[in-house]
Amino acid sequence: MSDLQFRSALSHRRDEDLPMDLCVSLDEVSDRAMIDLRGSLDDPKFVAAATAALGVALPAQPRSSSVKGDITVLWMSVDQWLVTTPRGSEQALLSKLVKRLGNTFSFACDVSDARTIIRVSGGDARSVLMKGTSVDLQSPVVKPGWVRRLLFAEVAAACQFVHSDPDTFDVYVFRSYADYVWEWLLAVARKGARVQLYGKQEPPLV
Amino acid sequence: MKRYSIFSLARNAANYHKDWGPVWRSPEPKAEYDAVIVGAGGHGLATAYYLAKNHNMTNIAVLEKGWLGGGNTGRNTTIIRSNYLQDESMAIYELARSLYENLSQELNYNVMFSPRGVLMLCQTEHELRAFKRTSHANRLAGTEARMIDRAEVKRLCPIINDRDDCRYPILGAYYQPRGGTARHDAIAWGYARGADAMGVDIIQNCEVVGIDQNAGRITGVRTSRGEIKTTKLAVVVAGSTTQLMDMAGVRMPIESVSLQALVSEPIKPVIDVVVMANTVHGYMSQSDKGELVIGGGADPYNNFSQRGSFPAVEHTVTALVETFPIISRLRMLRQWGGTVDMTGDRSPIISMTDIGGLFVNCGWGTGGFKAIPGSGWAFADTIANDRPHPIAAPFSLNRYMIGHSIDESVAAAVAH
Amino acid sequence: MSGQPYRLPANVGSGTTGRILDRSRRIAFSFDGKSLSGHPGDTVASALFANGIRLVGRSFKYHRPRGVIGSGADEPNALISVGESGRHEPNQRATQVELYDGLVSKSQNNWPNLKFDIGQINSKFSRLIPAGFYYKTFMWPQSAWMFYEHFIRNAAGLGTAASEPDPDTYEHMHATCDVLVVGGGVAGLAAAQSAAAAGARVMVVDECARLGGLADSSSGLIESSPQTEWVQSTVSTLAAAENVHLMTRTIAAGHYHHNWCLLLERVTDHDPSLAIQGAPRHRLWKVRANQIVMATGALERPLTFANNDRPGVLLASAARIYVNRYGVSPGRRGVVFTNNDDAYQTALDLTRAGVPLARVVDVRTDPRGELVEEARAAGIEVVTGMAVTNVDTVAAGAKIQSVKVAPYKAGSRIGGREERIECDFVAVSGGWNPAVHLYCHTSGKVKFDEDLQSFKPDRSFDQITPVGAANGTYDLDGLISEASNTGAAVAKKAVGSKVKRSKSDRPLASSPKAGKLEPVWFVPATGALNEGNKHFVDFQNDVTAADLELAAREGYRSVEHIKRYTTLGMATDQGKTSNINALGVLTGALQSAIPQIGTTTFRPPYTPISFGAIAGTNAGNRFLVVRRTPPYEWHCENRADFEPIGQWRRPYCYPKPGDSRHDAINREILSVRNEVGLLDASTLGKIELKGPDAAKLLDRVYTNTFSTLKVGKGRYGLMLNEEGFLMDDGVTVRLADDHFLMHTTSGGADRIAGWLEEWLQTEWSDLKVYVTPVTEQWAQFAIAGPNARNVLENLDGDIDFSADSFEFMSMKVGRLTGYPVRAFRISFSGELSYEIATPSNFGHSLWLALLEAGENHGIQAYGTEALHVLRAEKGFIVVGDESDGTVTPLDLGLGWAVSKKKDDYIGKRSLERAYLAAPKRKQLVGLLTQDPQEVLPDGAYAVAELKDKPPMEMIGQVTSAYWSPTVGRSIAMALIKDGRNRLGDVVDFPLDNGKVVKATIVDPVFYDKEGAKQNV
Amino acid sequence: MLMITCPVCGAEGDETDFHCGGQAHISRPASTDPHNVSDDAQRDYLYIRNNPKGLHREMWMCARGCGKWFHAERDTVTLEFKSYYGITESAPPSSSPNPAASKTTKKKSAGR
Ligand SMILES: Cc1cc2nc3c(=O)[nH]c(=O)nc-3n(C[C@H](O)[C@H](O)[C@H](O)COP(=O)(O)OP(=O)(O)OC[C@H]3O[C@@H](n4cnc5c(N)ncnc54)[C@H](O)[C@@H]3O)c2cc1C
Ligand SMILES: NC(=O)c1ccc[n+]([C@@H]2O[C@H](COP(=O)([O-])OP(=O)(O)OC[C@H]3O[C@@H](n4cnc5c(N)ncnc54)[C@H](O)[C@@H]3O)[C@@H](O)[C@H]2O)c1
Ligand SMILES: Cc1cc2nc3c(=O)[nH]c(=O)nc-3n(C[C@H](O)[C@H](O)[C@H](O)COP(=O)(O)O)c2cc1C
Ligand SMILES: [Zn+2]
Repeated sequence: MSDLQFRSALSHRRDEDLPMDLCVSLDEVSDRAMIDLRGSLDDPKFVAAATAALGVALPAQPRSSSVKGDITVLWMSVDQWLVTTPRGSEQALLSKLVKRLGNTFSFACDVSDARTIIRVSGGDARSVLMKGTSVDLQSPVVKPGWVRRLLFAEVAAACQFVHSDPDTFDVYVFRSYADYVWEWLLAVARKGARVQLYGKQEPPLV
Repeated sequence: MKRYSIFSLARNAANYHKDWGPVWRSPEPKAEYDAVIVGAGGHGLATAYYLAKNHNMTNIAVLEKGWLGGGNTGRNTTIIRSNYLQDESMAIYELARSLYENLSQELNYNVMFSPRGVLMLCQTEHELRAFKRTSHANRLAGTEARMIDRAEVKRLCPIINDRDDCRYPILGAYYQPRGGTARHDAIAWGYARGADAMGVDIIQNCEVVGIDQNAGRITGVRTSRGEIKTTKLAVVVAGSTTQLMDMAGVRMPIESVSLQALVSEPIKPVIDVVVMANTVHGYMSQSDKGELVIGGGADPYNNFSQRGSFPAVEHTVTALVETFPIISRLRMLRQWGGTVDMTGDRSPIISMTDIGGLFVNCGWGTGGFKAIPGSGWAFADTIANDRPHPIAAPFSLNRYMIGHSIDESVAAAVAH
Repeated sequence: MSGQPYRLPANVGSGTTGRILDRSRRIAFSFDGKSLSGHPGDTVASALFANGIRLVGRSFKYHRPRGVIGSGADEPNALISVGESGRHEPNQRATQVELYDGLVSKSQNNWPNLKFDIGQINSKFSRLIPAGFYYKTFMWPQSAWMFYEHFIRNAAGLGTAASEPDPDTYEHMHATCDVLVVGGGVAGLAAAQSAAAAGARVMVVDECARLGGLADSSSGLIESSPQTEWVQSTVSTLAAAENVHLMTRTIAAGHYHHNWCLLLERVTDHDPSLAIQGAPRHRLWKVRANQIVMATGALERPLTFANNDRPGVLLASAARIYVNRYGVSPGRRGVVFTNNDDAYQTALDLTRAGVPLARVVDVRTDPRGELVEEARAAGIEVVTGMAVTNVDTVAAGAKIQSVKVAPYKAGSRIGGREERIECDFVAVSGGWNPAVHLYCHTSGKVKFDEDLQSFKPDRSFDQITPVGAANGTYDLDGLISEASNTGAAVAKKAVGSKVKRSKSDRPLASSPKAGKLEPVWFVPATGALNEGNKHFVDFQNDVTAADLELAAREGYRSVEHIKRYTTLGMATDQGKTSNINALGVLTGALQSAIPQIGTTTFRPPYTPISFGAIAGTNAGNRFLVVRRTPPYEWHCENRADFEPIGQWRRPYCYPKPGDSRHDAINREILSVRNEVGLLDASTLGKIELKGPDAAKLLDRVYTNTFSTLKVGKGRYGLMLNEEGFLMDDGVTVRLADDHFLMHTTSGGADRIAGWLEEWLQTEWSDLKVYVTPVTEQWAQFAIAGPNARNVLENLDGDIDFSADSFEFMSMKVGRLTGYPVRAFRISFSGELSYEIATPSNFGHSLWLALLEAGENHGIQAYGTEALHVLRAEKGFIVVGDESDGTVTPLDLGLGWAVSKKKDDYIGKRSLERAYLAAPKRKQLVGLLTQDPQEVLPDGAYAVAELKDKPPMEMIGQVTSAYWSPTVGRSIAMALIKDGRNRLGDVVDFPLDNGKVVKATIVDPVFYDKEGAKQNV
Repeated sequence: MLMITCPVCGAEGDETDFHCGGQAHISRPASTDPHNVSDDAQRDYLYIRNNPKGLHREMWMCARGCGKWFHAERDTVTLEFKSYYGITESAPPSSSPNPAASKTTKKKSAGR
C-alpha cells in the first residue's frame, strides 16, 4: 500500500512567495476536519446526544460558536452546525456521533474535504475582508467566536472571527473556489490599497 | 400634417422655425369611440396607426396616463433583431423587422432605423451549439443571419477582447447583418404623428381607472378625465397589464420587474455594431449621439418603481469591461429602469379574452421594442376582425392552459 | 513674468487670494501640446486661466468656442481629455482635475485644432439644424440613413476613448455607518460634528480635494471669524475622533433603496504615482447608512442672454473662487450680471483682489440687501433695472470685447437706450438651485420654492435629511443651526443616544441680510438680429431658448418630451446649470408655471463614475469565479483543452503534441472502447439525503420510484420541473434505509440541492429529511473500458470488483490503494465502467494512482467531448442537449422511467396538459446520414418538404451529431415530429452551403444495443 | 439595494444575501387532490400571479445566512418591507391589497 498523499486545496501554492507588500497575513489552514451536523434544538434527545458526543454544547445563538479542547462547533443554521476537529480524528468523532445520535432525526456527515479555510490576520484584516463582503466586520457584535455565512467576492463562504490578537479571521470556502478566493485576496490586500475606516486620521486639507 | 423634408426644413429656417405646427393634437376625450387603446407606448400607438391605416378605423382613441412614449418604449436599449429560435417568434419579429426597414418613409418621420448588424457572441460550446441551431432554423424560415468566427467578430467590432486566455474566449458569434437599432423616441413620436394625422385621438394625462362591461362584453372605460364608451378595448400597457386586466376581472400570467439600462458619456464612435454577450450577461451599442447604450439585467423581484438596484448594473458593467477592455476609463452617465411585464414563458401575449371586445397585448418583457411594427400590425388586424391574426394566434392566452409555451430561453439567449 | 499672466499676487486684498495655492512649487503640464505651468493646488481649469487660456473646448453641435463657466461638478463646457494611451480619459471636467506634474491634457471635439475647428461650419448652418432637425430629414433615398448616420456619428460624441486596455486597478469597499454626511461644507461639517458628539459612527464624504465647500467664498462669519477658521478646527476635531471617517475626492454617486449609497473615491487621479504602490485608481464604496444627511450645497445658475456661451462668461461664484482659492483673475476687466445679492460677494472679492470691475448690472430695480450696500460703499458701480443683453466678441467668438447693457423689465421686450461696456469677462448669477440630486434618486420629492425660484426637498420615505444650501437654507446662521440640530436628531434615531444638547453646542454665525431675488429666465437681445442670436440654456448640448420654444410649438409639451426632443439636460453635466433655467424659459412657451411643468427625473450617478470602478476587483483573471476540480493541476500539466461548464473549467480533451481536437477526441473514445479511459467526473452533483422520509421525498421529485430501491443499489432517475419538462437526471444510490446519495448533472448540482430544500421547507415541511450537498467533498473519477476491472484489481484494496460480487448499478465502500473510496458500478459509456469517489484532498493522488495502475492497460484520460460521443453512441441523453426545457421524458422515449402508478410527483399533472400529451410531438430518434462520412451539423433542421428557397416547414432538429470512431461513421440524435412512427424514413436537412443532407431515421442506439459490453 | 432581515436567524443583509422566490401562498393543487386538478387550476398554479402594485406577499430565502425560507410583505412601489413571517404561517391579517391574494391555503403546510 502506498503512502496516502494528502493535497489540500491550496497546497500547490504553498511554495509560491507571497508578495512582500501585503497588509495582512494569509494562510491556508488545512489541518482541520469538518463534520456537518443537522438536527433540531427542539429535540432534547438530539441535543443531549450531540453534546455528549462532542463534549461541548451546540451553539444555539445564531452566528456564534463554541469551543472545547480540539473541537469547535460553528453555528450554520437553526438546525445545522459545522463541527471542526483535527484531521485524523474525524472518523472517530463521526462514529461517536452516529452512535449517540442513534435513531434521532439527525444527520452527521463528513465534509472535511468540501471546504478549505483561509486565515486572514493582522490589523487590516477587517477592512481587507470588507472589500469582498457587505457584512460589517467592524460592528461591535464581531467578537471572538463570532461566525457568519456570507457572500465573499461573489463566492459563498463562512467567516469566523477567531481572535483579536491580532485580528484573525478564518474564511471557509468550498474547495473548488480556493484558488479564486486566494487570488482575489492577494489583489486587494496590498499595502498601497490599505483602507483605514474610522479611527483617528490625518485631517484632510481645508 | 406638414410633410417633413429637407426643403420644408429650409423653408422654415427662413422664418426661424416659427411656422411649425404641433406634431399631434391634444384633443379632449370624446364620449364614445369605436375602439379605445389603453397605453401610448410603441405597441399601443402602432396598433392605433395600423387600425386607421389598414382597417380604416379612425374613430378611435389612445389613452395614456402620462406622456406618450414614456413607458418602456422611451427607456429601452433599442436593439432590433429577428433571429429568434421558435417558428412563432421568428414570424412576428421578422414581420416587425421588415416593417422597420421602411418605417421612416412610411411615417415621414426619421426613426433612424440603423441596420448596423447585431452580434450575439458565443462564449461556450453550449452557446455555440444553441446558436448554430437557431441559425439553421432562421435560414429555413427565411431570416437572414449567419454564424461568424472570431476573426470576423474582431473585424466587425475591433474593440472586442479577442484574447484566447480570457475567462470566456470568444468562439464565434451569431450575426444578423440587418439587425440594429432605431431611435426609441422617434418610434413613439412617428407613430403618434401618423395616427393623429389620420384622425386618431391621442389623449395624454388620461389614466384608465376602471373598465365597464355588461353581459360579458366591454362597454367602456372610466378614466381620470371621465367616462368613455366603447365596445372594443385594447389593453397595451406593458408593466401595468395586471392592474388594467384586474379591472376587467381577468387574471394574467404576468409579473412586473425592473429592467435596467445605462449610458456612458458620449464619445467618438468606437463600436458600429450591436454586441450581445449572453454568457456573461451584457450588451452594448453606441447611439448616434455617441453614448454607449448598455443593457443591465432585471432585479429578481416584482418592482413598479422604475428604479433598479445596483447589482444588476454592476454585473453588466463588469461583463462589458471584460468584453471591451477600453471602456474601463469611460464613465457611466446615467442609469434608469423600466417596469417590464414578464410572462411565464418569457414570450408575449397578443390575445382576445373571454370578455367580448377586450383585447390584450403584453408580455414583451425585455424585448418588445423590436416587435413594435409587427405587433401593432397583427394586433390591429385582430381587433378589427375580432379573430386572431395568424401571426398573433400562437401568442394567445390559451397557450398557458394547454401548455404550449413558446420558450426562447432554450436558444441560450436573452430576449433583447 | 511667471508665464501665468492672469495669476494674481498672493498679497493683494485681505490676503485670501490664492488661498490654497503652493506658490513655492511649480508644476509642468501641457494642454493641446503646449507646455504650461501651474502650482500645487491648481486644477487644470485654474491653471489654464492663469496662463491666459480661455478657449478650452468646442460645443457638441455647433462647435462654438467655449471656456470655463464653473468651478466644480457643474461645469458644462470645459471638458478635456487627460492622460495618454491606456490612461487616456475623455470628457473630464477641467474644473475638477487636479494638476500634477507631467499631466497631459487635450481639448475635444475639434478638428484640425481648437482654434480653427472645421466643425464651426455647423454654426453657419445652425438655422437649418434646430432641435430635432434629424427627425425631419435624412430620409431620402430610403436606404440612405446609414450613409448619413456615418457622418452624424463622427460629428457627435465628445472625446475619444482610450486606445489600449486600462493599466490601472480598481476595487470595491463596503461600509456601514450610523450617519452618512454627504457634503463637507459648513452644513455637512456642522451636522457631522453634532452627530459624532451624540456617539454615532459618522462618515463624511466630499467630492472635492478639500473640505469646507463654499466656506472660503461665501459671505458670513462663524464665531466672528472667517468661516474657514471654523472649518479648519472642526475638521481637526472630527479627524481626531474615533467614530468619524472623513473622505475627500469622493462623490456620493447614487442613493439607492434602503439608504444604500454608492460612493466613488478617486484615490490616485491627483497623483498617479500612488498607483505604483498598489493603490487602486478608484475605489467604489457601497455604504449602508442608517441615516443620511444630505449637505450637498447648491449650484449657481447662469442667466440666459444672447451669446451667453462666449468664453469669458462664467458663474459669479466661480469668478470669486478662482480669485480667492486659486489666485487667478478671470480676466482683465469684468462685469457682474445678477438678479440676486450673492453675486455682490463676487464684486467685492474681485475688487478687493484688485481685479477691475466695470459694473454690477442688476435686473432688480431696487436691490437693498446688506451686500449691495457694502458694494456700493466700496465704490463699486451698480446699475439697476438693467440687464446684459448681448456680448460682442473678437477672435471668431473666442474672446469677449464688450457687453451690451439695456434697461430690463421681466416679460417685456428690451427697450430704452443700450450701453456698451468694455470688458473681457462677465460673472453671472441667476440664483442658486439646491443640489437635490441625491435626494431624488430613490424617493425624494421636491417642491417649488418661490423665494429661491427653484425646487427644494419636500419629502422622502427614506432616511435622508437635507440640510443647508441643499435644503434651500442659504442664510449662514440658519444653515448651521439646521445642520447641527439635524446631525443630533438623526444620530439619535440611529443610535438612540441620550446625549443632551444645549443651544450653545452649536457655533453662532452671522451673515449679511440678503434682499429678494428676482427671477430672470430670458433676456431678449436688442437690435435687428435678435432672432439670430443664440441664448444658450444647456451649454454642453447646445440647447437654446429657441429650441425649447420650438419643441413646445411642435407639440412636445411635456417636459419629458422637451428634454428628449431637444436633448436638454442629457449631456455629461445632466443639466446641473440648465434645468431650472429651461423650465423658466418654458413658462412662457407653455403658458404654465414652473411647478406645473415639473422637473425631469434625477438619476444616478451625480457625476459620471468610471466603468473600471464598477467592475472593481472582478477584472481580468478575476472576472467571474472559476472552480477547479482536485486533479486540476494534472489537467493543466497534461495540456488539457478546457471548456467552461458553469463556473467549472473541465478538460474538453487532451490533445497530444501535433493532435487536432478531433484526433484527440477520437483517440480518447477508442481507448475507452478498446482499453480503458479515465474521466474526471468530480463536478458531478452529489447530494446526501437522510431521514425517515428520504425515500418519500425522492418518489416525489423523481418521475420514477425510489422507495423500492435496495440498500447498496442505484437507480437512474428523471427530474421534471412543475411544467412537466425534463430538468435533471442522474443515478441515486441507497446508502441505508433512510439514507441516499443522489447524483445530479454538473450544472444542476447547486440548483437541485436548492430545489430539494425549497420543496422541503415550503411545500412538504412535514417530511423529515436532511439534505446535505457533498459535491465538493468527493473527487470522482469514471474508469471505463474493457480493462477497467483489471486496472482496479491491480490496486490494493478491500473491494471485490468481480462481476459476480459487484453487480451493475450497485455501490461499495472500501479502500483502494489505501484511499477511502465509494465505488459505483455505473456506465455512461456503455462499457464496463466504475466510478470511484474519494475525499477531495486525496483526489489528485488517487487520480495518479489510477493512471499508474492503468499504464499497462493502455489507460488514457478522456475529456467531456469523448464522454459525449461515447454516450451518444449508446443513445443516452444529455440534459441540455437532447432536452432544452421544452422536452418531456416521453418525447425522449424515457417513458420506462416515468411511473404510472404514483399519484403525484413534480411535473406529473403538467404532463397531462393537452399540448404535452398530444401525439406526434417531436420525439427522439437516431439518424444515419446516407453518406456515412457526413456529420450533420448540431442543430440542423429537417424539413417536411424540400423547396428551392425558404420558407420551408421544419419538422425537427439534430440534438447531437458526432463522428463515431467506434462505428466508423457519423451518428446523430434528433427530435423529429412523430419520429418514433417514422423509423426508416429518409428526411432532408438543407444546410447553409446549399447542400442537402439526407438521413434515415433509426433507433437512437448505435452501439451494443443489447448492452452486453457493460455487463461483463 | 434592499436591506432584508431574516426572521429565522435575524441576519440582516443586502438583497444579494437573499433569494426572492416570488409570490407566496400559491397552493399546489396536486398536493391536495392529485386526481382532480382542472386545467384551469393547473394554469393558475403555474402562471397566474397577483403582481400587485403595492403590498405583495412573497417568499424569500436567507441564502447567505441560515438557508431558510420565510415570508415577507413588501410594497412593490416603495420597496419597503412591511413584515416578515414564518414560511409555514398563513398570511397575516393586515388588509389584503388584492382580493385574489387572500386566497391563502388551509393546508397543514401552507408554505408556497
Ligand atoms: C431597460 C430596458 C431595455 C430594453 N431593451 C430592449 C431592446 O434592446 N430591444 C427590444 O426589442 N426591447 C427592449 N426592451 C423592451 C421594450 O422596451 C418593451 O417591450 C416595449 O417598449 C414595450 O412597449 P409597450 O408599448 O408595450 O409598452 P410601454 O412603452 O411601456 O407603454 C405602455 C404605456 O401604457 C401606459 N399606461 C399604463 N397604465 C395605464 C393606465 N391605467 N391608463 C393609461 N395608460 C396607461 C404607460 O404610461 C405607458 O406609456 C427594453 C425594456 C427596458 C425597460
Ligand atoms: N447667499 C446665497 O444665495 C447662497 C446660496 C447658496 C449657498 N450659499 C452659501 O454657501 C454655503 C453653503 O453651505 P453648504 O454646506 O450647504 O454647501 P457647500 O456648497 O458649502 O458644500 C457642499 C459640499 O458638498 C459637496 N458635494 C455636493 N454634492 C456632492 C456629492 N454628490 N458627493 C460628494 N460631495 C458632494 C461639494 O463638493 C461641497 O463641498 C453657505 O455658506 C451658504 O451661506 C449662499
Ligand atoms: C437609447 C437611449 C439613449 C439615452 N441616452 C441618454 C443620454 O445621452 N443622456 C442622458 O442623460 N440620458 C440618456 N438616456 C436616458 C434618458 O435620459 C432617461 O433616463 C430614460 O429615457 C428613462 O427615463 P427617466 O429617467 O426619465 O425615467 C437614454 C435613454 C435611451 C433609451
Ligand atoms: Zn436567516
